[in-house]
Amino acid sequence: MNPDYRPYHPKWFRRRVPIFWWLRQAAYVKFISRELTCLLVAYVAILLLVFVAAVDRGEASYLALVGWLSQPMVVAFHVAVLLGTLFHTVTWLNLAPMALVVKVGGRRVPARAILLGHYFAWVACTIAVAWALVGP
Amino acid sequence: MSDTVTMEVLRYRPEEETEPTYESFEVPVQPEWMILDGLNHIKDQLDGSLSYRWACRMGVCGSCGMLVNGRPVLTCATYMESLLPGPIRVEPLRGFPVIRDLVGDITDFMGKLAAVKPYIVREEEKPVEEGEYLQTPEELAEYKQYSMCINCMLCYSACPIYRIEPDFIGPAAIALAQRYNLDSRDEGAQERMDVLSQHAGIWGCTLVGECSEVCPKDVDPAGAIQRYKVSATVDFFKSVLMPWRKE
Amino acid sequence: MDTRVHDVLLVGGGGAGLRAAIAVAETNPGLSVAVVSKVYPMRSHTVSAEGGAAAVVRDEDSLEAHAYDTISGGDWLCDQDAVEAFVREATREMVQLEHWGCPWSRQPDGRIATRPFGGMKIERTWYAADKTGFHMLHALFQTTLRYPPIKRYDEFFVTRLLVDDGRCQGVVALEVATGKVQALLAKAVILCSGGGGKVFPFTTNANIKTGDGMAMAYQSGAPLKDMEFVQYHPTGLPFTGILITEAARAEGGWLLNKDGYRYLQDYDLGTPSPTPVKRSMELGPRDRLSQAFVAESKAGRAIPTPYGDVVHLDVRHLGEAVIDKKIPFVRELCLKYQKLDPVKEMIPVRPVVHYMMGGVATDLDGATPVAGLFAAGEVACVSINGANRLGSNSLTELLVFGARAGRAAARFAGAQPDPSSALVAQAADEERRLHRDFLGRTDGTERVADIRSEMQQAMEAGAGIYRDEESIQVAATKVAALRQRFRRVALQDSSRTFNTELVSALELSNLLDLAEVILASAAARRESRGAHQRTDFPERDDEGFLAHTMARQGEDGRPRIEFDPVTITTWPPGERVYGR
Amino acid sequence: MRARRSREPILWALFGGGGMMAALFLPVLLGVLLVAAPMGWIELVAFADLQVLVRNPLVRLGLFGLVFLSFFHWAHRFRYTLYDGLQLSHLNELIAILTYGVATALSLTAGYLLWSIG
Ligand SMILES: Cc1cc2nc3c(=O)[nH]c(=O)nc-3n(C[C@H](O)[C@H](O)[C@H](O)COP(=O)(O)OP(=O)(O)OC[C@H]3O[C@@H](n4cnc5c(N)ncnc54)[C@H](O)[C@@H]3O)c2cc1C
Ligand code: SF4
Ligand code: F3S
Ligand code: FES
Repeated sequence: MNPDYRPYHPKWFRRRVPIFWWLRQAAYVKFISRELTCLLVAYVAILLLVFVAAVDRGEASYLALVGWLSQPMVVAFHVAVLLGTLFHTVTWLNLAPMALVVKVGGRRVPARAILLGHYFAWVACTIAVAWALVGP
Repeated sequence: MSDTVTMEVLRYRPEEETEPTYESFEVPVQPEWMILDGLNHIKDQLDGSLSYRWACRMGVCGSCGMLVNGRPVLTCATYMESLLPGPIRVEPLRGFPVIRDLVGDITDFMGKLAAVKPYIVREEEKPVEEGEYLQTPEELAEYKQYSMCINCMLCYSACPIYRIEPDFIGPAAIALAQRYNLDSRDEGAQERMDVLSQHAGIWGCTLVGECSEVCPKDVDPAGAIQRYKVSATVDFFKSVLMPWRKE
Repeated sequence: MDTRVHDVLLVGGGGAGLRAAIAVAETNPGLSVAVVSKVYPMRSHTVSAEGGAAAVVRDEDSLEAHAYDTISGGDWLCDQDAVEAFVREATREMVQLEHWGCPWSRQPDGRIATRPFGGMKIERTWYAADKTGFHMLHALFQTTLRYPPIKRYDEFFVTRLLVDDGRCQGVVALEVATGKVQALLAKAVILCSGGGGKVFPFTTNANIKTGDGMAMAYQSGAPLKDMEFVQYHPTGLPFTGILITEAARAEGGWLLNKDGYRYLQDYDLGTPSPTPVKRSMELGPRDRLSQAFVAESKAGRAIPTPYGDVVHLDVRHLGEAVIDKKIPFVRELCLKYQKLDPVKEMIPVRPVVHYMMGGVATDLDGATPVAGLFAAGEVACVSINGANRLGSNSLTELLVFGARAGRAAARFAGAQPDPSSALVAQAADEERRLHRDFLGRTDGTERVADIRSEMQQAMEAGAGIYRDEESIQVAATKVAALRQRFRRVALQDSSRTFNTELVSALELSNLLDLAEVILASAAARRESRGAHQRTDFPERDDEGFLAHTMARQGEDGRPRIEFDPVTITTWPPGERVYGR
Repeated sequence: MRARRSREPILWALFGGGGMMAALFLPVLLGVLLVAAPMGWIELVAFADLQVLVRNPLVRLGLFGLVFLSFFHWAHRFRYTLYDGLQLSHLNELIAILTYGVATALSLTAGYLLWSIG
């Protein structure tokens, strides 16, 4: 017998959500990883500022930074960060068409076309920036 | 192909137990059988006291949603064969208090449906004698997808946010609001905005996206929510930048 | 005993119930309305209706044509005054539903689109792709949320009507979730509880269609009318009985026997042409198509399967684009439930029990002979369907007569005194009965599922598409024996909380009543008409049987059958001609 | 009069803008400037040119936009991750103040830094 039960009075059972619910299912793990890329985004933004400041101060401080950047541990870490930001980019661009409804001549542009447009923009930005930094 | 499969069914009998348990049944498998046919076999042949909901057995009434092997599905539209060799675990939908066995309490969901004013709102109604409102097939296509929801609540069960924040108005209700917002006959978008632009409205959703993955009718509630976020934001900036604009 | 009082109470939250609820709220906003339903309203079986709903909108159409198609389709057993009221108000009701948001399919200019349906001279079936009932029900349900006076009792199973002093004044209902029995009192009760296809084993009907309302009305002294007329739909999927809508044929689908031959041409249903011709071939009426199937099957020209003989419904020539646009649900259902794609393969189909033309006898306002008791929808028989319902008339019927019953009940309730307190005692008796006969008993031996399936088999064998004196009597004997066995039914579930076995037992009891009435009515009608085909009386007999059967429960609990005249206003009985 | 609006649309717009900017630009900047070049896998433009580039007001403005939005992208996502992932919704206000506060502080610092170079 359930001591808490009284006739005609519901005794619903509620399951608790486990604190690590996001580890329970592949889709949720992917979700939480995607969300956590925000940490990398902030980190890279800070690093960029440090880089700019170093360049501004002159070649010596720039070389010092490059020295730090090329230490094996740091490189390994940054390669991992790079993969993380790529994950951010891919998940972000994949979801972008969901919210966008673009109409041309009264017809809704198919989601695939919008998706392709986004990837095209990404490639274009990447080439433009790389070109500016590396030179022709 | 094996002839039988073990179904592990969640049992909860509130008069007798404080916690749910699992009970195993050996159920024959036939090529045409859905999970629901398996449950019906249990109820008719093995244990008449098993409780669950079903009605249409054709995927349209929305009553037979359960968690099968951890995934929310319509049991009348999921072949047993696809889950062999088993065991097949059947539980009530996550996110709803369990009344008994496989039956959840959906009062909260019903309240949320009503909260978004899911009906045509107009300043002036056209008299019926004057005939129908004209609506072109393109205008119909605008909202059609969101009108296909069968209220099966699989999306609520898949959405972790709903479980964590029970106030979250949730995927199907928001899709339903969009269904009316996008209907050319409706003028109620502003009224619905008041409910939806709360934190418990659209902003609670962090785009986990599982709601759309499990939806059996391709309603794409995640898309509906994202679209709503965009229009709410555009609307917001318009009213800030152009406060004189008539609403 | 927990008692609630309302002005108007609806039993059933399907299309008819919700339409009626809105009608009450609009007629008199001061009344309190309650919708009691054993499932949440949007689970009601109206949700499954696919093809469409008929109402005159096209310029070339006329009320007269709609009435004539209906009456000839019903083999002249329709009450013509009811049909006239029906066709007159149909369009208004459908436009009203459009204003309430139903997403009807449209023509390019934005007006309502229509499609032809079986037995129609002119196309007048409005549709929302092929989920018409689904969209209608959801539009209605969502619209009721606009009306604060409409209160709902969801998942409350009504076990009996409360009649005192010759007047129906409420119901007793079991709250399924808690097991609590309640008296719900009201000045007027409208039954909108749908049909009872579950009397038969193989049906398009949902599990919840157990004829509760018909049985309860019958137990309370209201007569059941024309119960021998059970419609078989010619195209159901084998095994599941899932309906492949008539729209598949309306859009141009063909019925083929095992030789790939359009066999309907051999049954006086016209000559084949590549595109659909109204009132001809595949667009003939349902009774004739189902009967043609039986003949083909007998002649060995059907295709045998483990679930009985089938023929093929071929829509491949329509092409993927038309299928996806006009009958997407057909494709979805075939893919999901038959593992085949109708774009590439033929669909196996066989006739399946679909609809009950008969029901609680009512007048044009839904009033039954029991004061204060109204009925509308499939549970009722205002007699617009006669001996065979025309496809797509039923959804419209829900609206027209749901609204009429709602208005009439609102007017009736406004003039009544409060329900009498004597009823609470009746309700307490009912609670004791449930305990004595089901929950609390320990000496039972019979199982609900066994009795149910034996009853269904008996009905199929005895009162299927074709019947005769002997088959009916065999079935009647069997049903009587099952009734005895039901007295010894044992539940394995003694819980009060969401006891679905208790609900099934109560439903089974109602089904047994229905089975008895169907058999008794079928035995009494010694002629063949529409869906009632007696091999021992193969002709229609207007002399003897241009009349409605009326079944009332006798003192001994068994049905007594009387005949009531058919109302003929304009259209004298004629020959049913299709394809010519 | 419309009911009081939440601040969410602004925050969401910032989050969305940041997510998009980060998606488009961060991988290449990180890859080229902070990984490939220091390792000598590729050769950057001459240092003097690099300095001219970062001192260009338009570049600085663009960079500010990028980092500012990225910070708010972080703040918004992190805030939700904290209270959904760790079920801290009762600390909503506190978490919001912390995350957007940090983002604001970082943005101000970035603004000052980018303003003062050159
Ligand atoms: C597969 C299918 C397709 C169809 N397609 C078409 C079509 O294309 N066109 C057409 O015109 N018709 C069609 N029909 C017929 C039509 O759908 C039905 O006749 C109609 O929907 C019946 O509606 P209703 O409101 O009377 O009952 P239902 O929708 O069946 O509702 C009955 C209500 O009563 C409640 N109820 C029943 N018993 C009790 C009880 N004991 N206690 C409490 N509540 C109770 C139920 O919960 C439910 O809410 C179709 C039918 C089927 C089965
Ligand atoms: S949106 Fe999809 S999953 Fe959610 S209730 Fe509706 S049909 Fe079910
Ligand atoms: S799963 Fe939940 S968080 Fe949003 S996208 Fe769907 S509602
Ligand atoms: S039983 Fe209706 S959706 Fe499964």
